[in-house]
Amino acid sequence: MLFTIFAALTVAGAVAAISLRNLVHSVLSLILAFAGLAAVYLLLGAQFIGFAQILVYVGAVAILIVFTILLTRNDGTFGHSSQASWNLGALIVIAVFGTLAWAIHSSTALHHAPPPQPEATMQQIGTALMVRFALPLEVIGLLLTAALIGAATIALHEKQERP
Amino acid sequence: MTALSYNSLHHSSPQAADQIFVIVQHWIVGHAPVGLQPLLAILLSVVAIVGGFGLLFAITTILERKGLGRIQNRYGPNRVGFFGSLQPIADAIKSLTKEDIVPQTADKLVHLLAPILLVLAAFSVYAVLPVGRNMVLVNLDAGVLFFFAIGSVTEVAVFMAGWSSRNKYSLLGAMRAIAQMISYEVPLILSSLTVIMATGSLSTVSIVEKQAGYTGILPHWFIFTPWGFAGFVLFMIAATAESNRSPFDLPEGESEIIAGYYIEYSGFKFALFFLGEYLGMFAISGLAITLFLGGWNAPLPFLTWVPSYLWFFAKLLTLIVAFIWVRGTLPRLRMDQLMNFAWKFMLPMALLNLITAAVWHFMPAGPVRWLVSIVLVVVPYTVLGRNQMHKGHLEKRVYRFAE
Amino acid sequence: MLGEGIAKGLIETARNFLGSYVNKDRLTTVQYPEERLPQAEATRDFPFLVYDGEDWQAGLRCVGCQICEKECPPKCIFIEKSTDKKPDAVGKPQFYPAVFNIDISVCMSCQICVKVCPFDAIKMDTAFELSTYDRFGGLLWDKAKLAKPNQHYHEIHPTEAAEVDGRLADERAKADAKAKAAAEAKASAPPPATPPAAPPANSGVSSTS
Amino acid sequence: MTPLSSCLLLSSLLFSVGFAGVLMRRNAILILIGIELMLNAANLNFIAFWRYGSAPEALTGVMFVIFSIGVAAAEAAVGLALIISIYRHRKTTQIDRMNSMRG
Repeated sequence: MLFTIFAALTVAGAVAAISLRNLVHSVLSLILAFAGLAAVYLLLGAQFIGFAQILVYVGAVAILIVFTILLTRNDGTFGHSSQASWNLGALIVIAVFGTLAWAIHSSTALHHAPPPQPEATMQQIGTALMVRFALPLEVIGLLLTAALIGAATIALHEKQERP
Repeated sequence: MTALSYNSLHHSSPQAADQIFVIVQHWIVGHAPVGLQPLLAILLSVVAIVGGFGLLFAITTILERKGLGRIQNRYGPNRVGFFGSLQPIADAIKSLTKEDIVPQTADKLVHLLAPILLVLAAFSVYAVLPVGRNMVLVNLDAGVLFFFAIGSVTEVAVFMAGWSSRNKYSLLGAMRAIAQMISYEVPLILSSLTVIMATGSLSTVSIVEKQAGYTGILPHWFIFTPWGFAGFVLFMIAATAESNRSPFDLPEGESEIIAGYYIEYSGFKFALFFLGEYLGMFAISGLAITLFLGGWNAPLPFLTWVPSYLWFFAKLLTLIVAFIWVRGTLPRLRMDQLMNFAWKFMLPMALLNLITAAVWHFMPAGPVRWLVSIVLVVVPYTVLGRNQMHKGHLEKRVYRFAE
Repeated sequence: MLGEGIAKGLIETARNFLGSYVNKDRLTTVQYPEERLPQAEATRDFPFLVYDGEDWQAGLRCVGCQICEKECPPKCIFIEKSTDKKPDAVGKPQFYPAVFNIDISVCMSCQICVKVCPFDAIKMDTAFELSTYDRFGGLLWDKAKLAKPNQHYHEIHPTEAAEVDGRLADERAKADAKAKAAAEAKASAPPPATPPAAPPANSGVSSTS
Repeated sequence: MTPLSSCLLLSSLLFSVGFAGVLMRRNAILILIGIELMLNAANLNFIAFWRYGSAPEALTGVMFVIFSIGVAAAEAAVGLALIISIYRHRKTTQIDRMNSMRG
């Protein structure tokens, strides 16, 4: 029941995000989709992921996109492609979704009884991050630092004054 | 998963005063049919939170206006009721009966949703705030993370308000507010990380429980350690910026951009923004109390008979008074000063404070540990502070566009 | 050291806060509707029309010359001249304003109308609590509302009013003497042209300030 | 329909929507939004398989999503910085107008 509501919310937000004309409306719908997805994560018992989803996607990524939209003024043309490529795109998307749905529907591996709710306490996640996944954690830290510095350098670059 | 464990109904008389609200809740819930009991319990807690903190909001507005008045040698409101004590009611009636104006070119739906989202987010964070022993709506395993996650939704609400108004001042205010909130969220989270490191838990309740107990008469609060004190100060500075209060009230800056992102709001929606802002301030003060000031614990061992929720609210009021005092004292910062302060002082201090906390954690207890920790806090403070003072004040400000 | 100034400031505000409870001299606020500060004699707010004697319509000094209407910077005065004449303060037959309206909500209290008035007919009042429920009609004052007796002028600006009265009395005496001389001359000689009404050129009311 | 397959259906729907965004819109920001949606669909798959999978105590799915969120944040930051940088030079965010190599 709850899952259906949140799933509908997520899909509605996603569809609105890619189809609305106003970019800011798109981002606001995207936030709705992210929040719905976070709720789905919470339903699935992944508390940490749910809150991290809100913190990172709603609080950071969406805000970042908003800033970008405001820094790059819309130049009047709406982002829809021509009719022909639109039709082609729709065809491809429907094909992809059909394949995925058919695969999910026909798979026999998925039809076993759901196991009991697994535990993912903060303690376990912390221990796993610090012991088993210590190296990936360091790598992701390095990646984030590099991305931060890189993004700052790219975006800070001031256009040279032409004499 | 309410923390109001249904089996802890055995209590002696001093505990009865402490647990009075829990007992009353159990008594009320006990009359409901079994299937509805958890729902009713949550509903009652929500009503208590909304009512209690709504009342605190009313008290704070009058306290703030009176206090600021006295700081500036004025009387403050003194007309409605006894010494102006009924002023909040008059204000409420006024803002509820005012005309609701929506600009013609505004994005009506977003304009409407922004204050609602802000207040919802502001109220949601109280779910993990323990206001007393066994008095928390949900004892989440990731409580502190929940707090920060929901707190970041405020930024979205602020942006919605500023953008949908179609007013350059409101957009400017929103951009300022978001830039400020993001910049100060980093030191805010980093300074609370020290406590999470020390307790090994993200649950607000267990963080408070870890701070119970006394050495002599000194309580085991984290503020009474060098890293805890530094962390508390950093946290409160960042909290002031997060809740857009003076001296970090640039987003509102009434002398430059009139009221920032809520310039186009009137009547009830404006009141909602006002409410949301104060609720955010209470919530973040509550988190500071939870993390550093021992939550509901009594400050002295012989005062433990006083009910725990009274201690929480006493500490909350103290912090509110401190907020008002600072607001009455300091002028507003400039945007470049604000950002410099966040990235060149707060961030390095918070990072170094993490190291201090780690050093404290791994050194054996004793005076050496105290000495090393204090040095680790004071030396960077002096160096960074000197840097701020000289770089911030003596450099001539370069205007890029106003030549 | 960073934070030193903040600490000093906090101490100062705390001193203010506590001091305001101990020392009542710190609180300079006047509790306005109950307590009022005395008004200075040169206080000016909005114009009114002076009349002499008992009947305001007969005693109105204004002759409807429309100088103030033309000079008023925010254009808040509206005058319609009468078609007939009535004797003025000096006793000479003059026009009078059939309509004299001032939109108080537009008036900016500049006192230019008073300065340019050659007949001392318009002066500044000191009443300032003029709020009404109707901001369009309620603050558009007509002749009847604007007319106030000379005694009122004496009450609010005694020095200035005395000076104006003295000057008017002088003029009246001068006019009387002239009229008498003219009458005598008329008795002995063919009638000359009517003497021009001596305008009290630049009769400043600001001399009292 | 089992809970796992409904989760997977939701995730494939989300993926398709994101894919449609990438294919059908020309605005660089919207394409980035589509990519984010596709990444989120993948994350949902990981969580679903962790929840209903065979060895949930290993926390592999959760860990993968944590790192994926980190990578996504980095990707968004760099991508948006690139968009801003391109906008400075070409005054557009439409992908098909970014067709020359000269800056």
